[in-house]
Amino acid sequence: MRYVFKTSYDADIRLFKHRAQAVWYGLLLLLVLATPLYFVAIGDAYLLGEITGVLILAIAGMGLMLLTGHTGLPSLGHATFMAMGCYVNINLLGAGVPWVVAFPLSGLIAGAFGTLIALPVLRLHGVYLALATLAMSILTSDFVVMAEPWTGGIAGAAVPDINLFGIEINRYATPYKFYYLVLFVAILLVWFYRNLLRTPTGRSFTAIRDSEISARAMGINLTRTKATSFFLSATAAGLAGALFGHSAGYVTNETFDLVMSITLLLMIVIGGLGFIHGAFFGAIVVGIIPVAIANGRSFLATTFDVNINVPGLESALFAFILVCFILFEPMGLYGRWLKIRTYFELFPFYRKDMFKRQKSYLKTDRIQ
Amino acid sequence: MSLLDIQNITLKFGGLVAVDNVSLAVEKGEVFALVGPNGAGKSTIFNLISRFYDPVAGTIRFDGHDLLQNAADQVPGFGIARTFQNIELFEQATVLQNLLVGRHRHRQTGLLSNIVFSPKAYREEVRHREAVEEVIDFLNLQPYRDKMIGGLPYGVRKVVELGRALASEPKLLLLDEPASGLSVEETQDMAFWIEDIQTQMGISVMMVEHDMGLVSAVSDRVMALSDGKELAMGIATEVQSHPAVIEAYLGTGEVSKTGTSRA
Amino acid sequence: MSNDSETRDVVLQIDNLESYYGPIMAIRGVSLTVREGQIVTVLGANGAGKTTLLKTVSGVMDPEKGTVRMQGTEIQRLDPDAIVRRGIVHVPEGREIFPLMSVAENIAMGAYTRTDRSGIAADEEMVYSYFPILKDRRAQRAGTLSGGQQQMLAIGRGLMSQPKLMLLDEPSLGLSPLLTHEIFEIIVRLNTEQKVTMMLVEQNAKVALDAADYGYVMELGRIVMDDRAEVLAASKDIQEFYLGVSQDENQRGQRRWKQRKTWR
Amino acid sequence: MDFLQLIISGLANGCVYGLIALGFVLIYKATEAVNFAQGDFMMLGAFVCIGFTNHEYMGLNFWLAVPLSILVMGAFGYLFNWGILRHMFGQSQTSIVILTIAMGFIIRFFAGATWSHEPTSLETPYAGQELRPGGLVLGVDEVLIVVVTAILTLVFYLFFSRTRIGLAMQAASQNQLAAYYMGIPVKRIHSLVWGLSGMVAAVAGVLFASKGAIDPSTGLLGIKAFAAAAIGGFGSLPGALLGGLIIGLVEPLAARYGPPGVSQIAPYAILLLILIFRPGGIFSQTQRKKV
Repeated sequence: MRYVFKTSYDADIRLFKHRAQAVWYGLLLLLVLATPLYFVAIGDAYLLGEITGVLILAIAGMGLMLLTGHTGLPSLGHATFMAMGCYVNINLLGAGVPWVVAFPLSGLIAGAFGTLIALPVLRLHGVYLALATLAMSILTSDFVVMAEPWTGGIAGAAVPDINLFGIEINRYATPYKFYYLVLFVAILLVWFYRNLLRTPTGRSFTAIRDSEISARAMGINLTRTKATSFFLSATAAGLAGALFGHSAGYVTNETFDLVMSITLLLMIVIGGLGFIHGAFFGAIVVGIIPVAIANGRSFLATTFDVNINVPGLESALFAFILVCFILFEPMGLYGRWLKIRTYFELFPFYRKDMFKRQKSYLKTDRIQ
Repeated sequence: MSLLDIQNITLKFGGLVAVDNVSLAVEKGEVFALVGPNGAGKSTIFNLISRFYDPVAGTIRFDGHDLLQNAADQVPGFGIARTFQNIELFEQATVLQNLLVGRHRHRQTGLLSNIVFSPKAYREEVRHREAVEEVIDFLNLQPYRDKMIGGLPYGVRKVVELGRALASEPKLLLLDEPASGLSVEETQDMAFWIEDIQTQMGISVMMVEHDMGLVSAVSDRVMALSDGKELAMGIATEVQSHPAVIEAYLGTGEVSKTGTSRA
Repeated sequence: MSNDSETRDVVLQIDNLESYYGPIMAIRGVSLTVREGQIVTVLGANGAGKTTLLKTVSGVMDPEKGTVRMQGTEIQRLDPDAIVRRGIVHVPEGREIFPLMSVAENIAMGAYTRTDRSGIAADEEMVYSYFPILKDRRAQRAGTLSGGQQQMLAIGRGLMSQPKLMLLDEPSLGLSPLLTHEIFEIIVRLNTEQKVTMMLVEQNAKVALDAADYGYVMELGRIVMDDRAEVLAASKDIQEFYLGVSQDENQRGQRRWKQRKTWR
Repeated sequence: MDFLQLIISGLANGCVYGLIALGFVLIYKATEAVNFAQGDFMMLGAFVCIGFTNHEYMGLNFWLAVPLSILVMGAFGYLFNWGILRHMFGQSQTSIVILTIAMGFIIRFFAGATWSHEPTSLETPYAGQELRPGGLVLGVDEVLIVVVTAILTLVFYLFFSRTRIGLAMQAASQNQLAAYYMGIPVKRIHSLVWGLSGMVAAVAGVLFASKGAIDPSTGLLGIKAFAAAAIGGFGSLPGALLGGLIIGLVEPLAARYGPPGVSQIAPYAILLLILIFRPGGIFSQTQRKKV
């Protein structure tokens, strides 16, 4: 067991609770920084590209986590904000704006767009908000087609390469540089996110999630705070969308569809709602399953000469795995991680039923 | 001038008159209690002050401000903090975090400095924590400081809610049934705290309470309401002995299995 | 351990019950007995585990260890609805009502397990006669009632199931002194007239001990004292900590130290 | 006349949306869960019936196949709740929503693997038959849809407002704990209502597939029905029908008279507008919390 003695206010405000924690996160940082070395050694960067993809998903996931996990506003339309970020980025780069300016700007414009979308629907709760954002997500593809001069419509648009102070970065030509770029953005956003949660802004988000009435009675302006959360969330999604564009190289009206929005929500629930870690755990699962399925299939094909080719099998298998995750780990992967950690911290006093859930009962959402 | 001045306030729900032409004033530094039968409109008056409801007639002035001109989330800014009858805490947060939200009205940093955690944000954070730790000390909440609200017993939650209101350093504290569900021992603690809040912190208190022991122990003036109307007004003993109050609210005699009164 | 006549009139027998809220042990080996026709009260400070005890009996929480027997048959770990059908009704504290249904529909739901229409109608009238305000608000959505009225509704609804054993959790919570008095009169009347056995958890120890036959005192998840209600009411500890007898009416200037509890 | 014809086919379409929405609302009203797979339930119901009655499959008599498929889908709904959802009792709605989304994928795969991905029509004895009251041409299939939808909505409306078990379902959705305290077997009631909504889905599927062709991706129609339920006000049965009709009518009218592409957008634009101006839908069921 570990006891943390707090001797100053800093102890509560600091990023890490104790030195061991800081050491662990330091090691993690070293690991992710050193990961490309392995791929350089084996001379195949394919998997590194997948890892970069996971990081991009995690960036979008953090955006959605802030809105859904910390402010309590579900959204089934985050792919729309990703699309916004992606297309703004393409157009700015096309207009000759340097990447260092275009990239943040694409996030901010997606954020502003998110706020604009959010303001009329902020009175909605739960299912209704989910539905309104769902409608938005469905309409996105139509709007992308309508805005053909900027988006390329059905034919699609190519995404220019990144030119960062003269360094050319392309997902395929320079996978390592692209990885480090995405990693940098992800780490920066994690830092911003952590800062937010330890300051008044973040607390006002969670206050709204837990009790709107109380939040108002404490002087929190619901509309402004929710709009802020929407803004930050859409900004992160927009940045992820811009990176996604660079990663895909080519985007059409079907790239940012409803399935992507749904996947994002699935991701943060599986990862663990209400934890920054959850966005990463979820992204890892969502990123790994398709790779695993594809590998499994080619393994079957090469080893046993069994060719499984049923349309829809991937998504069905994917869905089945998700069902298992939700059934067996309702608190998300981060919840499982916390249990494992507690087991070791309390050893040997851990009780088998310690995390057995007491029966729980729901009350209506219709009282708001 | 009174700190809180309510004149001829009336509220209707559909055809039902919940508050009927009530006037009252809370002076600086006093403890003012509202008593009365269930459904008399006591909590409704609190909700009117908090601007959760719009009155159909009347005025509410606080410390020189016309509250009716302001939205619910602006009310705390003037220095009014409140608790709720059925406890409205932030369940997924710790006691400390709940109290820190109480500091929201003293927030001075913006979004940007929060995100990058600027030195200014850091200094503000330390100030908030100092204020909150004082409240934790005052209410003996140290054992629960880092506990999640979800797992705390009812009595502790009541105290946390009081703490959250205090953390905002209000001029007027609205307490909705502070002693309901508390044991005799805890009610006594509550009485002492209310006394200290009044005398040491100089905060005026307005409370709704059924425990006449607590009401008479701490309040300077008591108003009895029934059916949304004023029934009696005065010091605790006067109101308690008012025949209409006894009839509508207090009742007489006691229950026992033998049917005889043991009063 | 005891002879036949002693066990025969036992309605509820709890042995060595342990319940957890996640990692926290909320009740630690509680044993108690409720006999037919009794009003048994459980006193204790907040967080002592009284509500957990009632929830474990009514099946909305599962115990980790121990047994709960209703007239001899074990009922722990049954689903709550099965326990209601065995004649135990739990009247919860606070606002466990159906907020979007009318008051009348809420009361009708109380009789869900019954099928005798005339009996139900008669009991509805009984509830309305006990709580006239509910009759006035019959068509109103229950969620729009005031806190105290919701409490009345919860109690009235509990009466509708014609239970053998009623578990009452803080019936006086948020009620005016007059209404508290009336509720306890109703409880005693139900007990004597309808022969409903009662297990009662209450902060207001004074009314609870006045109404009860037997009392248990819980502290930190354990039973620390039990005796006939009169004996408990006369005990010095109970007077000091639960009845507040040693305090006079005006607490201003009262001493601010606390006496030690003898069972600690 | 042309306009009237348009209206009538719109009504029939709207009723299909309404029927799927009815399934949503049943489940929402009794469990507060949202079944994102309701459209896939409908699709599955249609294929089950096709499997029973079409000549290339079992070739059973249509009037035997319909009740059989309704029974099969009822059992499917019941077992889905019993086998999967019951283990998530008391968990947040978000988890349940996600579970049903995932179920949708699995059902689509299963249907495609079992019955092919080709659009298939249900072979009905009344295929191609028409009624001609006063110059109008009405397909029997369309009339049947309208009649069945109206009857089902009425029946379920009465069921929820008049019967003991219907009230108990509403009670269970509003406060599970209190429902248990009343002795209401909440879990069994959940299974029951999932069974019911499976049956409604089968009816919707049969009617839909008898009017036109169906393929596994038709289940995505559920999203439009979802919009219908929200327009009417989630939790209101007449609202589900009304919402379905609104969408059903707007689509052909927008396609006929509006600029291209608008008919695709129209249902969701209406949904957004309704939610902005009346956040709980037309027959709003929401209520402000009292403190």
